[in-house]
Amino acid sequence: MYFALTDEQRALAETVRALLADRFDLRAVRAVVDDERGDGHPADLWRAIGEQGWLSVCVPQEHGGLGLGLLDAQVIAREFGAGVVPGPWAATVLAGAAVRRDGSPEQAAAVLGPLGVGELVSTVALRGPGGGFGPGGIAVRADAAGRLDGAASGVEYAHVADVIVVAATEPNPPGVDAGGGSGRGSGGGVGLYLLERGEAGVRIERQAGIDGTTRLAALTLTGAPAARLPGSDAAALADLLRRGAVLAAADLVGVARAALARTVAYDTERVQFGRPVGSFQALAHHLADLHVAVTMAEHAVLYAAHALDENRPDADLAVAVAKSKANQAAGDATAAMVQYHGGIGYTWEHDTHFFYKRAKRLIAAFGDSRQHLEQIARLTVDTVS
Amino acid sequence: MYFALTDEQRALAETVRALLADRFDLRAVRAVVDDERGDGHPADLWRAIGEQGWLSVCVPQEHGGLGLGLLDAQVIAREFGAGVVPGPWAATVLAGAAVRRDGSPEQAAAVLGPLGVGELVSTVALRGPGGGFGPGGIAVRADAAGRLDGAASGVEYAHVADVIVVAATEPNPPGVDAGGGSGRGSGGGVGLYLLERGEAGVRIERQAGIDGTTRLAALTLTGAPAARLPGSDAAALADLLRRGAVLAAADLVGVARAALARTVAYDTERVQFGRPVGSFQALAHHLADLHVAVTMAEHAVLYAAHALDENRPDADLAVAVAKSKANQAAGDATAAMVQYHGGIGYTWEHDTHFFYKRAKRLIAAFGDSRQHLEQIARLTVDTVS
Amino acid sequence: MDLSYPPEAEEFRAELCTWLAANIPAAWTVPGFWATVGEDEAFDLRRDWERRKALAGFAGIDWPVEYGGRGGTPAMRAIHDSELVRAHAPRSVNSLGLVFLAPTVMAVGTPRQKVEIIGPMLRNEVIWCQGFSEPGAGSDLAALRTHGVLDGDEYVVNGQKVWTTFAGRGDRIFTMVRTEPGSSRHRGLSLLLIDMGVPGAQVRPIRQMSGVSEFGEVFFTDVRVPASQCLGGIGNGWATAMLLLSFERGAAGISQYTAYVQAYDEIVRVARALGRDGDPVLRQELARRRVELECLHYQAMHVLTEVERGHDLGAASSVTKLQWSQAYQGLFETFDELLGAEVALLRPTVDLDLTALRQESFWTRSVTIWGGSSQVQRTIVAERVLGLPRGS
Amino acid sequence: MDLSYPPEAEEFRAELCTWLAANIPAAWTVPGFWATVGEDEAFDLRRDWERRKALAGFAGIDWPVEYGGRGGTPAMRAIHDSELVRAHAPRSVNSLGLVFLAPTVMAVGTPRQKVEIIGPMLRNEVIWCQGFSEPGAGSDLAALRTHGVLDGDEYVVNGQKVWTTFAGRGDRIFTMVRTEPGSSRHRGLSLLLIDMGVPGAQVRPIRQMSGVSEFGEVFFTDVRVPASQCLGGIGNGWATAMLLLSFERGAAGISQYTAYVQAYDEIVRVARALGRDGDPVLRQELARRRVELECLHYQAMHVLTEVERGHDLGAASSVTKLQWSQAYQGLFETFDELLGAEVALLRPTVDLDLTALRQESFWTRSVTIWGGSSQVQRTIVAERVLGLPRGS
Repeated sequence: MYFALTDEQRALAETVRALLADRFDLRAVRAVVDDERGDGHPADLWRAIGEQGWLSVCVPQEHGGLGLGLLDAQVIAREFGAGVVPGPWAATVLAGAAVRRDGSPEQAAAVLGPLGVGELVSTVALRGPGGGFGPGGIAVRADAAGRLDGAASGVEYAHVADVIVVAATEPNPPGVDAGGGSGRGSGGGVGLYLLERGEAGVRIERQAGIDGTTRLAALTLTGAPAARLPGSDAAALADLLRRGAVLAAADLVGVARAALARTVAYDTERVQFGRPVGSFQALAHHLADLHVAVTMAEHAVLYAAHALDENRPDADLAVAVAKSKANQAAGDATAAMVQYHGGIGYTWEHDTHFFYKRAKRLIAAFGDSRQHLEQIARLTVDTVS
Repeated sequence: MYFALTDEQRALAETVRALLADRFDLRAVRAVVDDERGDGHPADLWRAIGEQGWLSVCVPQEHGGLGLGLLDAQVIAREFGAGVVPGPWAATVLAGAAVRRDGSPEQAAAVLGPLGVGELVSTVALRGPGGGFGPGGIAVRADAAGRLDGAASGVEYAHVADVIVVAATEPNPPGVDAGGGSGRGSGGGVGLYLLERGEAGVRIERQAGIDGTTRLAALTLTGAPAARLPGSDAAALADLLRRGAVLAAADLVGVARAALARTVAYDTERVQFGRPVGSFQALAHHLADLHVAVTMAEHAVLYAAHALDENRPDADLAVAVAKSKANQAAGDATAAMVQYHGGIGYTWEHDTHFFYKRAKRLIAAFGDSRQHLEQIARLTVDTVS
Repeated sequence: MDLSYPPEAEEFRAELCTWLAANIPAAWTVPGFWATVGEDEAFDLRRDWERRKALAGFAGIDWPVEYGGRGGTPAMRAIHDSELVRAHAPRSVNSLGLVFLAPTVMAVGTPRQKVEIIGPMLRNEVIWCQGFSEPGAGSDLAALRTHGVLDGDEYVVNGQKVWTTFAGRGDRIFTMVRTEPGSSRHRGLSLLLIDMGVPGAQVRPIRQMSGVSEFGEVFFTDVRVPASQCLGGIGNGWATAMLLLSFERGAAGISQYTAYVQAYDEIVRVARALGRDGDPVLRQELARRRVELECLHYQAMHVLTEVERGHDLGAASSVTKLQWSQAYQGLFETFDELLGAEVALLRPTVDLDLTALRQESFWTRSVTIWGGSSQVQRTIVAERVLGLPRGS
Repeated sequence: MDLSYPPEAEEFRAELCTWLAANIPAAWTVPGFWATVGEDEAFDLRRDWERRKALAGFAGIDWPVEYGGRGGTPAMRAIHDSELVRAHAPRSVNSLGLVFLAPTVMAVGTPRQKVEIIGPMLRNEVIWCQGFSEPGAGSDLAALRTHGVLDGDEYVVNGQKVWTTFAGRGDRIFTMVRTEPGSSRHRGLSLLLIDMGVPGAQVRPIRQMSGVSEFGEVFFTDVRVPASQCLGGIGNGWATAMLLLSFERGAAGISQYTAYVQAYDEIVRVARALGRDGDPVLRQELARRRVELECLHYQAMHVLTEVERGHDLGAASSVTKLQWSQAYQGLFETFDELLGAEVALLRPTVDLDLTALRQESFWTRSVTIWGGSSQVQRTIVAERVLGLPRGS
């Protein structure tokens, strides 16, 4: 029984933290956030991330990657959350996971290498305007020739992505991949497509959002040519959503822990009524409850990432638990961060709102609590005999 | 604008409180609760209640009653809640309301007078085993001759009631009352029936319950002869449920206020770590939040009772608000009462559990929060244009 | 129990509604309108409109006629506030003056102060700011450090105020200053009235997390204030401030209820546009929020009843503050939740512009902080209402 | 990350499961069985069964062999606890002795104490009670007033203990006594071992709100205790007690998880019987509770990992206590809610006997009080984990 990060994983976390402290602290984040017309994708940070190999964390070694698992990726995601780091890292990792799992050898060779070294920015476009995460929320159709029509909304960094993995419904579900015979899932009329930003029929428009640390864009596709990932099907989409949920949960857990730690630090110093605010019991007990919640969310993300890596039978449950617990912990911790900073916590010039808004966005990303809790009910209520 | 009890109503509350303090304090309640085989209906208390006219509070003056409204009745209900008073007072008031509203002049004359002076114990049987409050939860059928078949569950004090108002579904909805022409509602295959306990085909069995202050029984009816209340229909049932909800909410509000006051008193005295427990801020702030919640619930019950008395257009909304708010306030206040009494709060010999258990029962009586909140959604979400 | 208003109040309501119908531009009634107007333009529109309203006789509703008021009742004031919300009138730009300063001047001002302050305020010729909070003295007002030193018949004031609403747009400020050197806590304070345009008074706007800049910081550097510009007596500032704050007695509850129900309906429309108003789980959440709004209405009627009878409200305003701030904040938590993934976007679909609701959602995070944080209010309720022993 | 157990632990599991399958009567596995047995009979059944389990070699799993233990690992102990729950074995009647007293005796007991105490406890020949809490000294243990005065080589003990589990059935009690006259707070205390049968020791059962009487009060009136019956040294009681309490390190989490998931499943069956398992709102509530149970599982694995590596858990046991007590209590709040109007009845329908679940529901109200209330645990987390400044 070893339920903890390895020494290597802890060292990785330390490295990420140190790099961010050194080269992309909250002042740098603020510069990105305040530059509202900018693309929100700081090139120097991206280079540094590429050099560190963090883009290739889940890229197989035969494509030059680190060949590690989601457990390792969540270490990075958590630190990026704690640093409210801008940029398409998570989007790129997810796109890579789809290509790795469902792409042809040629597609994998063409995408994974450049992606891993930072040459290709990528992202995933999985839902339409107003749609949820899942097959029902897709608003892009593919025709038999692989041309895509429709729209996707809230796509992270589509405006700077070279390659976009697009989920599309398919009129005639293609047979399970003839060559590979992966035998995954039952098809079901959903496929993943590799789309290049520069192709004809691709319109990308920036969308105004609440979280300045992460930029979003809408895709409008009119007969845009794209390459199907041959292994993809409904199960592939589900897998991508699971991974997305775990990375979002990890980011949230990082946000939550940082929000809590910064609040503790601030209220240890801040004096009201002649005492440090942190010595008032009502506040202290609330922060203690938040510590418990954040700790549980940290565990849950660890377990979910491991369960996916190891294909454990309770992986679906673990992912839903991790995302809903991370949602709750981060929502509560960032709201408390605003409240317990007093007036300053509500200002633009203080960093508090980066955490609060990033949490708001991520809580709904890759499934909100409503959706994950119903999933838990399906797995634990409907299965009781 | 006068949103408050009148001086008379305040005096009534004071009278009820004084009588309970003098003649039926918590020691008397304990004796009833501990006598598990007893009928839970202390005769001396019943006599005193009858003498005070509290059974006739809503009985019209022409039948010898006080002819007051639900607003006055809730004054009494609240004090009975605060004193966790046993007995079929609320059940009798509700049965009287049904007879008054929907009974023939002869039925009214036969029932209301004796009921008002305490000669007739009555109750209402509105739902079947496992059923909810509403037409769908009824498990008694009436035939055209007024014979009743089926079952009712959780009926307050059926085992001592002389007269029981039973809700029954009707195979062929009778036309709207020919003589009275009340024009209420649309019928809909539900009627209220006056049943006497001693009739053939009536079986009454005590049901073991959690709240020793209020005894419940099950009714099994096999061709039991009963007299239809001629004015009754689905709207009559709805009206009875509304009144029941307001009286239950008032009782809950009394329970909640008493739970809070007793906890404040206890923790002002109790010392831990060298200080009164009530001076610890986490506890004090929680109790302050409970004070706000209980105050809101008190207001809400006042408004709902008045809205029913005055037939205000938002009466349905007001009732649902009052019951759900009272549920929340009483649930939270009695749970806090247990917690903040420390170990003693969990013992049988302390009075805490009377309040906790009575709240548990009443929270689900006449509609739980689930049901009332959906009603609020129907009235405030579905009506927005 | 009698929830009706007297005939003269209803006549007043009819008169006001007629005027409002004729004087509120149709554009203003479109949800989200004010988020489409620049902050400067919005301020000017609001200032001017409110001036016209005053000239039409709809200001100082419950003030004595001698002060230019209408001599009405608290009920009429509640009707006024509530009908303004219902008609989609903009919020007052002079509310800190109207709600707090004016009644204090009426109570303890000099005859000259009464003349100089009240009339111009009523006609929005002078917009008043409030300068109470300081960095390090938020909830704990008595810890303030701005000080004034007497020099001749003027105080030379130095210090910094924060969270001053409309700091950059107001004309004058009423502010707490430590005028007795070496004094501490509640002693040695004075409430001074300062022109914002005098040399040494500087303003820095504070941008809020919503992006809007209604607040500002005010810096005083050797600002000279005539000793006559003190309200309530030199050294008597704490008592004057407590009197001043006592005029916020939760009487705004009825108009707040009206406003929040408008927001509730707007949120329901968004849920419907996204096809989520039928979701049983979200319906429960919305209903739970509605319960708190209805309770706020009852509490407001309770307060109005007490005020009309001249009863001392005591700590009831803390109950009102906790109820409205938490009901309001909670409503927007449910708004955020029902948006699902759309929460991240200002315009999730072509037809849906959530900018204004989104700004309001951020704004609700502040309402449990200012005006006495929820923590401070709970302490007041625990000690003064419940009588729990004081923590050390 | 490696969530497997080593082969020898899995072999142990197999051996244990075989024994359990052969030694748990089928009747015991019916939900609600123990609520149908009288308290006396239940105690005897449990005591005897646990004795047989010990004789079969399934006791003291992670104790050294020299003390009669099995010399196993913490993982084996967790497997043991968890498989017992899974097999519907009754809870131990000697857990306060086994969990707290025995490891303390191993650590600081005299050679004679080790021999006299550990073996008989392991075989359930002696059932141990704990006497820590007193009226007025619940969460604040150091406020205790029971005192012992030295008379020759015996202490004459007077005082009262409360919340003593199995007070009426236990054979001996380990209890905190003030042995230094005039001492206060943490000083001058000793941990004494007292026979429950000696003259002057009296027990009064405490009936719980659920109707069950597992607790009791213990009164000492001039009870004579040999000075040799002190554990950890006279005057050293506080340190001994802290050592003793440190053995509850949240290692029970895995078996608690197993037990609470059993309860969850049972609750789901009730919801289904009432036709409410399809209600979307209740499903969300159940799922929310399940999240907390799963998190308890992770926390238990985390604690086991730390324990196996010999790390100091520090205040992590407070985190575990808060998590399990609130998850458990919350699960039964949802149980009560989903019952709707049936919550008032022990047998709402002919087929549905809720007596046992109902008793468990009441029981969960106590778990946030005993063993350090949630309030005490939060203070520990705030000060020792988060490092917040101490309140005064």
